[in-house]
Amino acid sequence: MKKVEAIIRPSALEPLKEALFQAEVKGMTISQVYGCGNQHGWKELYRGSEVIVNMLKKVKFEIVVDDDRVSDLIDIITKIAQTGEVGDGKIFVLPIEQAVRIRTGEIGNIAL
Amino acid sequence: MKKVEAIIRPSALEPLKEALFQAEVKGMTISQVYGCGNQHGWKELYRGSEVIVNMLKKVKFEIVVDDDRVSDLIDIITKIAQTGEVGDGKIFVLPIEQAVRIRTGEIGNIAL
Amino acid sequence: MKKVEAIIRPSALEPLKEALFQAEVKGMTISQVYGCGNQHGWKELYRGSEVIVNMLKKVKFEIVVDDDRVSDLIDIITKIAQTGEVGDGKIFVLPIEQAVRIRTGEIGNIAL
Amino acid sequence: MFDTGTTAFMILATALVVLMSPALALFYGGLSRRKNVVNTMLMSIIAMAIVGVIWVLIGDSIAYGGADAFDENGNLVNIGALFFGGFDRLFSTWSLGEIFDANALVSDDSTLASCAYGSYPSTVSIAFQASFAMVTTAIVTGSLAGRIKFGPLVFLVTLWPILVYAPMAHMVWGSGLIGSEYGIGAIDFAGGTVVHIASGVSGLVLCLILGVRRGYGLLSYRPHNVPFVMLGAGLLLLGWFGFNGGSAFIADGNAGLAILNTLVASCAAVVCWAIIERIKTGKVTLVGASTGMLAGLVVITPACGFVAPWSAVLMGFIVSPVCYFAIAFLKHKLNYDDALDPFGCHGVGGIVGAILTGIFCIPELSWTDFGGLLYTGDPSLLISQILGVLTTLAYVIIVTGALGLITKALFKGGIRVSTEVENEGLDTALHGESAYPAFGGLD
Amino acid sequence: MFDTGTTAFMILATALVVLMSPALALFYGGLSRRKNVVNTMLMSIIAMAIVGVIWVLIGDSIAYGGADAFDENGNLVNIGALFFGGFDRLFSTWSLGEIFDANALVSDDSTLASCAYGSYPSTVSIAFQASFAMVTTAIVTGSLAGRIKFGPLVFLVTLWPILVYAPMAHMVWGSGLIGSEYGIGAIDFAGGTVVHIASGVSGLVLCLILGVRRGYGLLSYRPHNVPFVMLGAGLLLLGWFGFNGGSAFIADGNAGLAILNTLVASCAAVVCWAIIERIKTGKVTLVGASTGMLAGLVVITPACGFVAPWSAVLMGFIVSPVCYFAIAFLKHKLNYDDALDPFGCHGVGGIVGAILTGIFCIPELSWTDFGGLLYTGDPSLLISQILGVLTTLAYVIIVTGALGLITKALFKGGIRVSTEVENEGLDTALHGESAYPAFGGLD
Amino acid sequence: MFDTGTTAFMILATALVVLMSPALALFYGGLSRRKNVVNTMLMSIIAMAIVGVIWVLIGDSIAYGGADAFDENGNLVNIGALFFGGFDRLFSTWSLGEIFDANALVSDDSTLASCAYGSYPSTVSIAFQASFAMVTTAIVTGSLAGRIKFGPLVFLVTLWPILVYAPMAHMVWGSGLIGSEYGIGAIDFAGGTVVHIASGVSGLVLCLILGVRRGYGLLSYRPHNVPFVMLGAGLLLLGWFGFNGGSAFIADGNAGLAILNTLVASCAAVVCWAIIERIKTGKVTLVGASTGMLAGLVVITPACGFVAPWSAVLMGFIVSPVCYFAIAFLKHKLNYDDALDPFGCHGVGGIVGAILTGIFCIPELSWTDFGGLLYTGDPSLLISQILGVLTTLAYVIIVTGALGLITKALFKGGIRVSTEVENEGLDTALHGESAYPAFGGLD
Ligand SMILES: Nc1ncnc2c1ncn2[C@@H]1O[C@H](COP(=O)(O)OP(=O)(O)O)[C@@H](O)[C@H]1O
Ligand SMILES: Nc1ncnc2c1ncn2[C@@H]1O[C@H](COP(=O)(O)OP(=O)(O)O)[C@@H](O)[C@H]1O
Ligand SMILES: Nc1ncnc2c1ncn2[C@@H]1O[C@H](COP(=O)(O)OP(=O)(O)O)[C@@H](O)[C@H]1O
Repeated sequence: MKKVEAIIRPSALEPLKEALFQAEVKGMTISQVYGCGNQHGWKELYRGSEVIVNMLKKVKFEIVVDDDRVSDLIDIITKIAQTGEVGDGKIFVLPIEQAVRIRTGEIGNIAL
Repeated sequence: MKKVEAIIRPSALEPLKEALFQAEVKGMTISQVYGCGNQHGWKELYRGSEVIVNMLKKVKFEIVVDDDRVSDLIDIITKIAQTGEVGDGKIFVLPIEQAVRIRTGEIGNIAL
Repeated sequence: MKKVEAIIRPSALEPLKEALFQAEVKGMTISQVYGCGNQHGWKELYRGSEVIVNMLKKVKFEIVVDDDRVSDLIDIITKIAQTGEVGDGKIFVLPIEQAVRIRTGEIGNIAL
Repeated sequence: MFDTGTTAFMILATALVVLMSPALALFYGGLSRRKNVVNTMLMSIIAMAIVGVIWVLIGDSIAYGGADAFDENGNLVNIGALFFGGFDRLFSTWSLGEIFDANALVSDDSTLASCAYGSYPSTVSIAFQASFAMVTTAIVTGSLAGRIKFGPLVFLVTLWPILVYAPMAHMVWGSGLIGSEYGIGAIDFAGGTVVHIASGVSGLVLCLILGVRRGYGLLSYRPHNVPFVMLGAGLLLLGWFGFNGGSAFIADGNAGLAILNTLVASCAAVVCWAIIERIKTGKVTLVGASTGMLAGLVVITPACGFVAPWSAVLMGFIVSPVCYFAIAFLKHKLNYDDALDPFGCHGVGGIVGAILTGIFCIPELSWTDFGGLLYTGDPSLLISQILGVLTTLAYVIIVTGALGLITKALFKGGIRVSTEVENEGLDTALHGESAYPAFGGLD
Repeated sequence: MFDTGTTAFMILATALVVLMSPALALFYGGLSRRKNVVNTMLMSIIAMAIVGVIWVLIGDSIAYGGADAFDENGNLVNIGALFFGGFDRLFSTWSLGEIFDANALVSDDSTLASCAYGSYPSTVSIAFQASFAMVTTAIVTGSLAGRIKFGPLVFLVTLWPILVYAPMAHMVWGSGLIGSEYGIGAIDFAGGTVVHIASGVSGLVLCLILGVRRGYGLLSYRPHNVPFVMLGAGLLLLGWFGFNGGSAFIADGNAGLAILNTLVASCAAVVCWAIIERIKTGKVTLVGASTGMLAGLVVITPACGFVAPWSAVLMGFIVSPVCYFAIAFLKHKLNYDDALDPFGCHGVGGIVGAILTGIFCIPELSWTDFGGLLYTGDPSLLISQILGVLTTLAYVIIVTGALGLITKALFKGGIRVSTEVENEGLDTALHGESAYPAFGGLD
Repeated sequence: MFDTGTTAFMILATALVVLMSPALALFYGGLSRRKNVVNTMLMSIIAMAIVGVIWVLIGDSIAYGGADAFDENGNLVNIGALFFGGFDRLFSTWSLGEIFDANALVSDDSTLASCAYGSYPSTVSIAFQASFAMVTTAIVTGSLAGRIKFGPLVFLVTLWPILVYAPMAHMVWGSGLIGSEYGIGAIDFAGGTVVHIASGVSGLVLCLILGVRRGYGLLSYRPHNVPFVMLGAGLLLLGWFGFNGGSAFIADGNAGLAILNTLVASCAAVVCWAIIERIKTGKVTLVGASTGMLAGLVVITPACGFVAPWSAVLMGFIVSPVCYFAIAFLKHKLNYDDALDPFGCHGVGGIVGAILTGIFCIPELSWTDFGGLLYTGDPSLLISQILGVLTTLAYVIIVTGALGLITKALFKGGIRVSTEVENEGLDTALHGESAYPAFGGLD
């Protein structure tokens, strides 16, 4: 099993969620993060002073899947979350050694 | 070392924290996440319209432990966080290659 | 590639971000987490009653880098985030099997 | 001499009505998405500020200046005066020559003070009327939330009070076409037509011109801060005591009746809205209760000084299902994007109120010779009320429609923000400001 | 003729008191857990709405209608009238025949207006009294937060004002058992017994019947939004000017004394609360300061028109330690779950205020022939005050207790939500609404 | 006899001004960082509470008690009375002997009531003046936000109203040095010097003594809750109707003029601030609009009863660029850390207002024989106004400076929190309380 971690723009949240449901991904965990990278921050204004905001709101998807679905997922995410502008985000793949479904105690692929 | 990641219901937060303290887990990191999975969302209402909320509030525990405590932890988490209803969550185990205690610079198991 | 996960005090957020930019780390993802560990919580007060708060606000940095930059990063983080007081936090290193830049579809080290 | 009691009353009523604009900003801000909060609130605040300046300089004159349309025999002597006032009271004076005249501003024996108001100073009257124009214009902005550019919005809220609100005020309260006994003869105690129908329908017209938000109908637009919605409604309720009570223009039994009716109509509408929600969805919501409170306040506005308290209770019960229907069904059916529901709440509620006034008006309290159908069996007032509504609709749709289309034509880049801006949120994109920068927890 | 000054005063006082219900909703909402915010606020709002309707239809009549209990010689001629008013003023009229009579509503020469109020319209009086009943009922809900089902809550807030508040108002202010000089002869300027003891003690009784929240005593119940608590307290303070000042029923020196005392008592109680916190825990909190402000307002309520400003300062200093003791120690000791502390704050503070009134009341300002112990050395008034408190306790405990038990019996599924609902939070479970849907940052 | 209209007016004006302290707490709290919200708000609330108690016990006497400085021929007979009142009205009585005298508190024929106020009760006057002292002291705390220890803060807000505010009130309004026609003869309708210059400049002086926040100039200090800032400003606007209107001390044409000017000046300043932002940064912000609203309210405060509405519009347009310059440029250039900008907004705006009063004052409305330069061509009043400002600056800088340095010397551990506390946030460190404990989402 692998964990696919995708850090994307907030505006891709809804479409990506839909696309993953379509692709019959059974479960995913989503959280809000801040990202720094090539994308430059924007300026906020406070009483005439500029404030550089260089931590940008991003959304992180964590999806644990069977090894052979990984490239699939990468394709889907890339397709949906790509705008071509700097700041589209990254996908990382991590190894997972074990998975457990708490409700039933099932372990391994069947737990996903 | 392994990282045990548990995604559980918010209502299990307090009891699980207590149970882990009991089990002499020395440290853990907790965050709020949203989960999609088998558990169906609920309907919220806004001025007579139904709004399907299919990202459910979950809590994520991250606990890095020595390899031989992993199965222990899985047991504890499963026991405490299990209600038997869909949506109890998942446990994932990931490999950790190194751990450092920032305060002292200690590395490896002793850093946990 | 490795993922360096550092859990630090909120007050180290700005300096660490600066230091990493200095060290030409190209990207990082930051999130808010709560930590329990050796550091004891503090007491909050509510209408004369004490409330023990034992989940402390921490900040998590996730930085995916080339293998040979890991020890570098550990040094920087340790230097910046160390106060010597209990609660400075931890650094964990995890293996990353793949990385993709969503914008371009580039994969591997070049995607970072 | 000024009556201190009535002067105190009108000054404080004005203060409460002035509060309604920030209260509305809060109400609307709470209803909007988190990424559009600043923009939504700022629309109300900038509308309030611009209208405040315009009103003292020119608006009050357009509404209440000029000659009468009819002579004392009811002959039409001045067609323009059916729709507009004049330009003789610019800069909050009675004539431009008085602009440096102190007496005209504060004494009770000046022409300025005595000719028009009698028991309280003209300055207070101007401020009171300004506060009405301010909040009315702010109401309109609710239909445009989440997608209009800031430049066109400023343009709209600058011209709308001059072209729509001030003429409406003249028509209804300045012995113009709608309110004059020689005209349509419709009665409107505190602004059912002038304020609520005018703003709500303008919102509808403009939102049709502007188009729906991206993903409207698919995406869920939920309020980001429900306590703000509740508090906004509560502060609006407070303001409405000034709004409806102050519209008696004297601290007496009429004002008393107005505020009692205001209170019970809003309470009744909340109760009824809760019952509807219980029946339709099984669950009572706080946004629903707050919306019901507003609907009740809207419906009683034209009637508050004319009807008995038991009628006010009834009116509160009647308005909730109608507004609920408009907001929960009609809007989706017809697929217009009245974002924060000014039309569904103010427009629809105002129409219901204007018509019910024709039924429940106690004859002795009516401004005209005609009383409510229920008391007199004579439908004259009811017909006047309906004609008043129709005239209002016609005027507002035509003028606001024209204004909206001209605005669209004038702003070459369009009056809508781009999809990217809509995605990112208008707050950071248009204003470089986020409402809660620290609530990612990274303070 | 109506006095415009007093009419203006009473109308605006009413407006401020009406604001107290949403302000209380905000205060309570801020104190509650994040997952129960909507439910907590909605309890106050629905209470306010239901009571508003009930009061104009029937409540005012029960409180202030009917015959007198005593004749002019002080002979008891009507036992029922010791506790209840009558049904002769239903629907906010003086008699059911007047329901269609305009004069009765607005003129100063109608029987309605002149017989009862003199210098301001009866409609205003009804609205003013309604606003009291509304916020009093809303106070009670604070004890029930976090665990009561919505149906039983609606049932309770519908009957409570009829069975407890209106009779209490009659007993104290309608020449009934407690207030009449021929009865107990206790004095209560603005509602120490009627409003605060009645609501606070009812809260205690009902929370005992309801039981403690899951994990109470173990889990930490912290306020989710401290700024809301502060703002709620601030708006309550504003409302209290109308509450205590308006209870003079005329804009004169009594009203002036009442508001000066209101201001300084609340200030003194804040200062004292801060000192206590500094001593007991080393740290001054904002929730503490806000709670102290409320306690000071509560304690001065029965006394505000009777005592000198220096006494008001003293009363503010006395009430804080007592309420602090009740909230921080007694509650945990006796393990009742007075969730948001209406008993600890209103109940206890009201009792302190009622008794201190018997000590500090300036004889010339007393409603009866007796003045405060301090001035006269005669304990008569003090004894009356204590008897008044005891009678209030007895009445409220019996009637609210019976009402609570009947409610429990009537609702077959129980009046408490299930453990699952308590875990999930009442907002989404009972109302399908979350207070801040976007604050996970995923707007 | 008391005039009920004016009594009603002054009581309700007082209520609105009292609300300004919590409103300011909200405004300041919204502007502060999330980890310092409780501390920031609590500073205003504790200031309000302490000052409330002090004012009725001693402050009012220092400001308005004592003998006159000049006899009727304008000869200086009492040097002390140029700066201070007396100690003859302690405890809100006219003499200590009256402390148990009921008449003195409420009747209109008592010496207490009649000698000083005429048409409304002295208790109301004391409360009204107290509410001014409260909010003025609260304003000062904005300069100290984010770094002052709570003990020294309490010490400062206890002594500042006695040593600075009350003497300033005496000098300007108690026929002292600045306001008396035999002294400088400056006019200040509602507190441009007394309230705004005094508080703003005191803030500057104290923040210089306290030093800048850690990382000031490098770190971004952004408001954590913009809607709170907007709502705070809106509630302050409401309060200002009481503040400026009530300063007429009678519900008449002067009060009317004052509130109309208040409204339009604030509106004009918002519009102008938005224009400046549009020009300088391309983007209009809500914090900017709220700041502009405040600046407009500040500038009109000394002038509101003296100038024509068109002048008020102009003054609103003039003040915004000046305050913008002070806040956005001067502060950074000179590197003082006026944290929430009381100096930039109140200090600077107050100076502009005081001077412009000397230009735009309508002669007939002036309190002295001199009118504004624009009307009379005579610079006498303008010179008086400038001298008044300079005297105020001198007095405030000297006394507040001395007070600040003494405080610094007295508190051995220093008056600043440690770097650790500044990092952690003052809320949990100093008060053991967080503003939003549940907004990590872990409710
Ligand atoms: N090395 C990295 N480790 C962790 N997160 C990263 C890394 N590089 C980028 N990210 C995340 O991806 C987001 C987008 O990256 P960015 O460099 O701005 O754009 P792009 O990928 O289009 O070049 C960043 O905001 C950050 O959250
Ligand atoms: N494949 C997955 N990858 C990541 N997170 C998952 C995955 N499957 C489930 N989860 C997380 O676990 C939570 C519970 O899963 P769900 O399928 O709803 O219930 P159950 O595990 O009881 O069948 C989800 O809300 C989600 O946060
Ligand atoms: N075993 C662990 N697994 C995951 N996170 C941990 C672990 N131990 C500590 N942490 C995180 O590191 C933070 C600091 O650890 P703590 O034990 O309090 O201090 P120190 O590292 O200085 O001894 C904790 O608050 C927690 O977020």
